[in-house]
Amino acid sequence: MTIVFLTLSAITVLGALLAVTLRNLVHCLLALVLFFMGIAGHFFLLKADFLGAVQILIYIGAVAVLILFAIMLTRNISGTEGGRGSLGGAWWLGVGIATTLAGAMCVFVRRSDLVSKLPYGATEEGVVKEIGKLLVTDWVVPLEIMAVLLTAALIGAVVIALEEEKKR
Amino acid sequence: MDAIYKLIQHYAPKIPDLLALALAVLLPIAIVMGVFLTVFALLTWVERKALGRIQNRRGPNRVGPVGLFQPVADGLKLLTKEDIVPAAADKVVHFLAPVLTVVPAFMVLAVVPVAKGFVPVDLNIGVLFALAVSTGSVLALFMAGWASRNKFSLLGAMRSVAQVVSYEVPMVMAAVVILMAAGTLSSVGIVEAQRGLAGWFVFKPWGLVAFVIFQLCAMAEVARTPFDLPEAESEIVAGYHTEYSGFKFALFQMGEYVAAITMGGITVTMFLGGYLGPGSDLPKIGWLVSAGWFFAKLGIIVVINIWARGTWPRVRVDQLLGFAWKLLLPLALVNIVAMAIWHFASNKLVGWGASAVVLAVAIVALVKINTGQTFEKRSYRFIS
Amino acid sequence: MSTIETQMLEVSLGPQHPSTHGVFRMDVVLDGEYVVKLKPVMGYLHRNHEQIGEKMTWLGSMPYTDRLDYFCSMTNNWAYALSVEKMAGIKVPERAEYIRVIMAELTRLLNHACAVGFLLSDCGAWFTPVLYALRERERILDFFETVSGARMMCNYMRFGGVRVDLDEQSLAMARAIVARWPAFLDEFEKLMTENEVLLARTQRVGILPRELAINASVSGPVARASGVAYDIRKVDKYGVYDRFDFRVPVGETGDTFDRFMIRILEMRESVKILHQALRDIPSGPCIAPESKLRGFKVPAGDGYGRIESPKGELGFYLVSEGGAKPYRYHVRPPSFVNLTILEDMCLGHKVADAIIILGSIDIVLGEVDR
Amino acid sequence: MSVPLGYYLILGGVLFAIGLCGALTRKNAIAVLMSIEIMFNAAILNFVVFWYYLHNGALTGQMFALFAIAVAAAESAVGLALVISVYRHYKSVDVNEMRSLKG
Repeated sequence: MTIVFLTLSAITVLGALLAVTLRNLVHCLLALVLFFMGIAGHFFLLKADFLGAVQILIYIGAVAVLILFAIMLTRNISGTEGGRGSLGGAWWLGVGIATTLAGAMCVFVRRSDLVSKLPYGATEEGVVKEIGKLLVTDWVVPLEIMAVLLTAALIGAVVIALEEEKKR
Repeated sequence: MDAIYKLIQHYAPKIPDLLALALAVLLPIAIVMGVFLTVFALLTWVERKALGRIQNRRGPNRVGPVGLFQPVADGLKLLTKEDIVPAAADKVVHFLAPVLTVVPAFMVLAVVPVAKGFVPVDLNIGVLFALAVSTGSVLALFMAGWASRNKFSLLGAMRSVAQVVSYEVPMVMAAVVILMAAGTLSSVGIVEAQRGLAGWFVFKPWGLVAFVIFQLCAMAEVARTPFDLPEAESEIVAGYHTEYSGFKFALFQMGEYVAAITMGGITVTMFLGGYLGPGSDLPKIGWLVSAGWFFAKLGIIVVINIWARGTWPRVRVDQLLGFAWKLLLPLALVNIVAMAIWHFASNKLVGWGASAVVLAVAIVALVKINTGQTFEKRSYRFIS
Repeated sequence: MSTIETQMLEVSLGPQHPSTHGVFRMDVVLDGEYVVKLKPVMGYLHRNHEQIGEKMTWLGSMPYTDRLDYFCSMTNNWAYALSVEKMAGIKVPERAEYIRVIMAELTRLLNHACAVGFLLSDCGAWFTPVLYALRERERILDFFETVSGARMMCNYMRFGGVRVDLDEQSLAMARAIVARWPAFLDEFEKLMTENEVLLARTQRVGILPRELAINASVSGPVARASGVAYDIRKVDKYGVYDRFDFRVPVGETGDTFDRFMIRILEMRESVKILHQALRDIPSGPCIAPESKLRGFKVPAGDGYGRIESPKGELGFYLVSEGGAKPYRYHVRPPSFVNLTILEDMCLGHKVADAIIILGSIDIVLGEVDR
Repeated sequence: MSVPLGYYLILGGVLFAIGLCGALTRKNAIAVLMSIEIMFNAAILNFVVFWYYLHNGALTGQMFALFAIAVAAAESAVGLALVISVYRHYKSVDVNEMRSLKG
């Protein structure tokens, strides 16, 4: 299982790294999809099948396509970010902050009592039904709020993207 | 998989554990791939033969008896063809795209129960998995179109993205009804929920509507003829695979056909009772009979696809999207309501009638709204 | 229209494209899927037809006319023969006139059947209608073969008549074809004209207004679909067309669907003409006795002969200096003239529509480029 | 049967850092958005990991991840709409050029 974990993690990290470093935005997007796949794989590994499927459905099926359209609408067709200097001026600062953060987190994880003492995870299957039940009982209010939020986001996105129409 | 693992351990206890595990994983994959690749090869032959018959032709009849080896000949021909990559193409993406078209198509196979007790992986989210994974093909199509650096390819890719994303929505909505009825996402569970006389979901009013919606969406999703805009030959040459030749082209064809088969398999599983049928529960040969039933039903779906391909003109891009958003999606939503009525009705007869009435009203209203002004009866003057 | 500033996409449809009906090119500028500019580019099949005509003897050009509209060699022959006969003042025997009508109407049947089939194929109907049309076309081609010895390049007509007389057997063959045709049309209409997808694709698409049709001197089914009641068979009454009882269908809207339907209705009228012609065909010589093949000269002057070819007005303008060759040989091809209104019909529609609009004009590149 | 929790936490931390790095250094607004998606996913992964290791029959971790995914989808839709809108004003998606607060 460790092998599977390590492979998946390597894929995920590679995808993430490529997604933030590649110059061509479409390539970035494809790397991002790889990253999403890796995360979905982790979900399957963690017995969260439902979340894995949702991850694929929403991130690869919807978010990636959305980003794709955004790239297509804002760039020339080839999707290149344009010559040199795709990174901002203070790129070293960003990298520094990120590295520090990652280092700090690793240190904390190594030190933490909680983590080292935890038992290995137990497995539990057939949670889909329970998720469904919980969604319409205990979690019904968040669900409704989420529905309103999604609707609002959808309408908002349309309004923002179409605001020019009125001005013309 | 577990069953095979136990079998191996039982019959050949000497085999080391890791090998047995590997066998248990690889064997079902090999079987499924083998069976479905054969079905794919056969299907290309059947399609060409049937299309030939529809069109007053004979179809392939030179290679082997009644042209049966035509797929082999095609495969060899495509294998030996030169693989041309356009100079301006994005080489890596251009190479990856055909491979990635095939992968989701085969991944969906993992949750299709082809016979009683034979499903490669009985995920408890089977159907959701299938729907989610099949979405992945859209990115492969886009990669192909974008990497080719060809305007026809790009147009085809944009069309296919718009099309697949649009049809995904009514498709999932149609599937929701089935999940409500079966109370599970597992593909085996859905099949088992359709036991009994006229238990297939397609025999219920909401099931029939959902079946039609799902089938149409499946045809759109794998770009079969009335919806084959991404590769519309008369408009954009071959769409996203214009710049592909040789075996990469074969991979596209394979991905498309396998996707059509797997989509058919999902349809059969969800609506036509999967592997169920008279004799599918017999003790010894049950698995064989049930596999026979499954493939027979799959054949019906495939024939519907071929028939549509041979006879229908293609819709236009706005009509295609309008059809999904203005007709199929509202209908699928009404269908969920109808299912709820059926579910909570005092007795089955009332539920049947009430849901049928609701659906009939919805269909009539939607068709009226959507087609009211489009078609005109024309009359012509004659000058003599 | 979208407010996002999308890049315009310039696409060159053709010259190698599955549905430009030959080596034709449309330079299309697309805004998304919408056509904002369309430039037809012709000349890929230019074969110097007119220049060759001026270098050949009068009769020597006859086989070349076959290659103009290679679907309709019979009508091409007739148009050329007609203009030469006009200049030379040759009287065509009655039987020959009847044979010419039979050949021309059969040509109209095969052309319209294929045109409608190809139009449906452009809509994406995967060749099925085309193959149905080709099945019927084969019968007519068989008939042409028995009569003239060639299936498509018939080279059948001569100044003052036709080359080979029709015997009783070939007449029976023609009657069989004509008897069968309505059944084919019924089948075709049943399969296709009530198809919702086809209706949705063709109605209100590519409307050609009546005024534009007249101003652009569009002819044939395309003009008639736009409400221009102009059929040279009725206007000129050339040949023996005044003896037949037939009607000319005229459309109202002038969209792709009308052009489609006009062709089907015209086929029904052609069947009527054929019935009458095959019934009434008189006996007699099939070529004027005074017409000669060798040393044929046309008196000096010019002349324009035109007929209603399946695609529209096909005319030959010839100038003679009294010698064995024409001084000027000009063709007025219907496909070429009809093609000029392509951009006006396509603007604002989608690429897919542009394709079927092109299909509904029914062009043959041999005639466009010459 | 499983790897220690720490591994997952480190993975999550690394992914988050990569996303942060991208968000801080990229010039293209869409690339920034993609980096934010990476950070989101790292966080969601942690929810699921903690659910897997700490749950006592409760599904809160998964539920939270589910809602987080939905929020992320909404966020990306709005974000991309904003990017497109900004692109229309500036004819650019370079975040460094978006200095003016006026529309």
